[in-house]
Amino acid sequence: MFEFIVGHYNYWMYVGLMMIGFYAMMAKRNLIKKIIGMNIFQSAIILFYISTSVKKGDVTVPILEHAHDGHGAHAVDIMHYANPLPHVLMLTAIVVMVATLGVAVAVTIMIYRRYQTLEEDEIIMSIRRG
Amino acid sequence: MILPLDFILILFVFICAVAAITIKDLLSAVVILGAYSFLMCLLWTEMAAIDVAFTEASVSASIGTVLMIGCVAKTKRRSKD
Amino acid sequence: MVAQIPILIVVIPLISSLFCPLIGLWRKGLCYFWTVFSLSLCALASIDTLLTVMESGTIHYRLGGWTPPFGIEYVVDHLNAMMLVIVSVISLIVAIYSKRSVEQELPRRFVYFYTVFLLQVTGFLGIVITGDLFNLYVFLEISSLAGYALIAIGEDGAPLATFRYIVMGTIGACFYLLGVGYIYISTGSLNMADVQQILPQLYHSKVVLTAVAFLLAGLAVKMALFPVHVWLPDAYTKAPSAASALIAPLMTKISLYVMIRVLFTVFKPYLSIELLPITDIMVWAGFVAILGGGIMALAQTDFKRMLCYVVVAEVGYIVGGVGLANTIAMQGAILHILNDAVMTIGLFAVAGIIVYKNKSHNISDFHGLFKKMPFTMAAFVVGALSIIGVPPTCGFFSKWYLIHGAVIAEHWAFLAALLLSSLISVVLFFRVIEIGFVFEASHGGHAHSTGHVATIDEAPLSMLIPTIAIAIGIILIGVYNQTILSNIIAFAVPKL
Amino acid sequence: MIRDSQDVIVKTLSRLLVPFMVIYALYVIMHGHHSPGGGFQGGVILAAGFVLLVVSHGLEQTRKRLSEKAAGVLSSIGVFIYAGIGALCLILGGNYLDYGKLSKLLPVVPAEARSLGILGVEIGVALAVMAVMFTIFLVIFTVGEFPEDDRSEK
Amino acid sequence: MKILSLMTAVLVGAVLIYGTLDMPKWGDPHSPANTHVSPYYLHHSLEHTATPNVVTSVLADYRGYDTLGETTVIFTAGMACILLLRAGRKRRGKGDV
Repeated sequence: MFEFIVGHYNYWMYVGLMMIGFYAMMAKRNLIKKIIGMNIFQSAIILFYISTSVKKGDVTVPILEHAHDGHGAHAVDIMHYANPLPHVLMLTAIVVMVATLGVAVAVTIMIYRRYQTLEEDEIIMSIRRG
Repeated sequence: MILPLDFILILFVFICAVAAITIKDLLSAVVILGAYSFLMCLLWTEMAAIDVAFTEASVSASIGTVLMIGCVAKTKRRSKD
Repeated sequence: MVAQIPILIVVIPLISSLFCPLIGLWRKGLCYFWTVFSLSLCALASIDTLLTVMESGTIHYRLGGWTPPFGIEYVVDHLNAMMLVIVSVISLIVAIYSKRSVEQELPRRFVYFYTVFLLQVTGFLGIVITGDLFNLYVFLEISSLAGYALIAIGEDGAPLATFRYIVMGTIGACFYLLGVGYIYISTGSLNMADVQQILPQLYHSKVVLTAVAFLLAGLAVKMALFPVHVWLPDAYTKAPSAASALIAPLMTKISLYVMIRVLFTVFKPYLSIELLPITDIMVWAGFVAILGGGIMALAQTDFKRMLCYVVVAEVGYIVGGVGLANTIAMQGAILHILNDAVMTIGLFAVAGIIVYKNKSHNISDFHGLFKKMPFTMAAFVVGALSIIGVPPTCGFFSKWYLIHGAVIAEHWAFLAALLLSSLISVVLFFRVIEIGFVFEASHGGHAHSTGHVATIDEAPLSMLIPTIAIAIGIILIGVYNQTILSNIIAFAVPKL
Repeated sequence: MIRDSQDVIVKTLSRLLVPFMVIYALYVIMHGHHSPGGGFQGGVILAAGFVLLVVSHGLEQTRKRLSEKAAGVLSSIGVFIYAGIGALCLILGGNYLDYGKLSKLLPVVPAEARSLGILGVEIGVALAVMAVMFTIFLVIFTVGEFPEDDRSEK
Repeated sequence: MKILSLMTAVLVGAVLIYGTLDMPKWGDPHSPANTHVSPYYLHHSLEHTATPNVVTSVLADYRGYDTLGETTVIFTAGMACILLLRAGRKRRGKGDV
């Protein structure tokens, strides 16, 4: 049981982090708060992916050593390097995150210039009033 | 990967995440979000994902924070929740 | 060189979108012709791909020359190829149609509108053609970001609708990403065919169960299935007419395509039919969506908003049809993807023309439109009849197969929903037709007293010809549905 | 919104810092094969250099070095370098993005050609990312500097 | 509203945690994710691409098409921002773009 918890507690941490972001995205009225929640949510997912690439033991970054001599004559001990594939995927996801952030910020500024407020309920009120 | 360090970093990440969504001053919230990104980046360095950590440090913690600060500067600093 | 044609489908709109702002620096007007030119090349390439697939079966294309589980692979089978043709041809038609409308609604944003338009099409085609789970996510994000931008420049209130769309869309995309992550952690692969090979031993694992749930939940948000459709009506109503004519028919259909792909290619069909009650849930979700969308549509006074709820109801048709899980219903569902894309674009094109001439999309402003723009309204009537499901039009046939499938599956509630939905559509569209036609006839005297009425006349040819072409297409697809069915869709249906 | 800083210390320090940032960014781009880094990181650091320039020396000074129009052109060119290298492989008879076929043009073995292809791609990515990040920054920070946009006229 | 959101968030979290119960242990070097595809990259990166940094070689070569998509995402974001906030604007004196 203890073994199980040690092996899985960190997944639960990430899920908790994700849910903080998810809650902020849905419950907060302020648009910038929603964007902050979005950011937290996405980076927690990235953390989850990265944690799949971890190998316990004597592990280093996935940059091969002894690269200077010859053309890959060395047999690479894969247990010695972290799994590179999730890293690659998450590089993409980080960039997607920042791109979404840029567009969301631009839309937020458009909304503010039209309604002079960032609270969602006030915006809806001012739309109702015409 | 060192377990106590991992624990401490995750604790800080949690504190930053909760603080970022509860603080009413938006500029502080955004800066705390920058701190959150930076702690995330430390966490990834510690998990041997050095490229991801570098990207997060340069993309999310710097440019992302700058964009958010721009957004707050162009709009309002106070929020109701 | 012939073997390289599948890649051109995505790369042509991508590269031409890069040149679009550069051309815009020189001549603004050329952007339009550039867009039409590149999209017609793209449509030719996709039609060629469809013909190749029909002749020689599934095409595999290895990007970078790497073998599949290690590199990214394109897999084009009958379903893919059909979707590619739908997407590229419809975007070509919208591109031709959009010129006058964009000039009127967004005069200063002409250049960048077409740049983002091309990127949107790139995203759609990339989603459809790929055989890799993560690559699909990347292109999903391209199309979402471009869609946010195209919607946000619409009329008053569009930015708020877009913001909600961004929040919902990000939730949907992130759920999809989470689902892919759960699949990755339990299989270690991202290639769809490879995952299908590995997964069957793991079907009882909780990880895979959660992965299915999250993939489908994310896609349900993207396709606007009834309870989570809330972002759709606002966003598509407020968008500029050219943008809504592009996004409304395609975005939901592509998410539906991805759903079929996930259910029957990534997972084996028996998972969702026998092991888990996914298909039963889908039929009921479709039932709720058809009725919910129909009833909400009845309550609208805004033409575009009404069409949006019709789209929500049509999503229910397809989800329910896939959920019935027999060959006939599945054929009906896939045929309905084609038909619905064509019908929706026809109706949104008519709405765009009316906005262009009438400056309003409120139904009560439609008085006497039949007399003023007879061709447009003829196209509208064809589209409306198709949505209702009247025989010579294509909507009848797919609905027929769906009903047939429901009878085979003995799912009477869904059958009742299908029939009721036709009835609701009759009420919906005859209300519009009545205002546009009958009202004018009873007040015949008004037609002679020309005044402000004279300003509204038939639409310009660049808008009218695509609209008429779509109306003719609706009837042609209806007449030749047997050919399409036996040559393409019969092979596209997943082996159950 | 953005005024140039009147502080001598800020101006001098940033004048000293910016060249080093650019050099470091180029190092990150070029040395991505052997150390962490690559196009994205380097491109963002380049953009950060321009952001620092805007903050310390003001918009007009920065526009002289990289105008908005040039940034737009650069972003197109950056993505085009990437897609173009892919298309070049297509023309040389390989599949799309098959850099090994570049060995027909370059006097190296296919493995080295792939390495060089990666370098070319990274440069394209860096240009695109730099230009786009700078553009987004400028767009957001200069809202409202010009006369009203067409939305508020209605 | 807040209670509803909290309940949704907790529900989603519960489903996610339910999914993690069957996952391989954290840091297990023999989990499928670490043994199926990724060893190929570590073994062959030097031989195929002459690039010691495996992340770079996978990013730009093995999965280069993803990176092309990613660059396109960035480009789309830039064009979207220009379309939203810049393009509709009147330039002082000059003609508009």
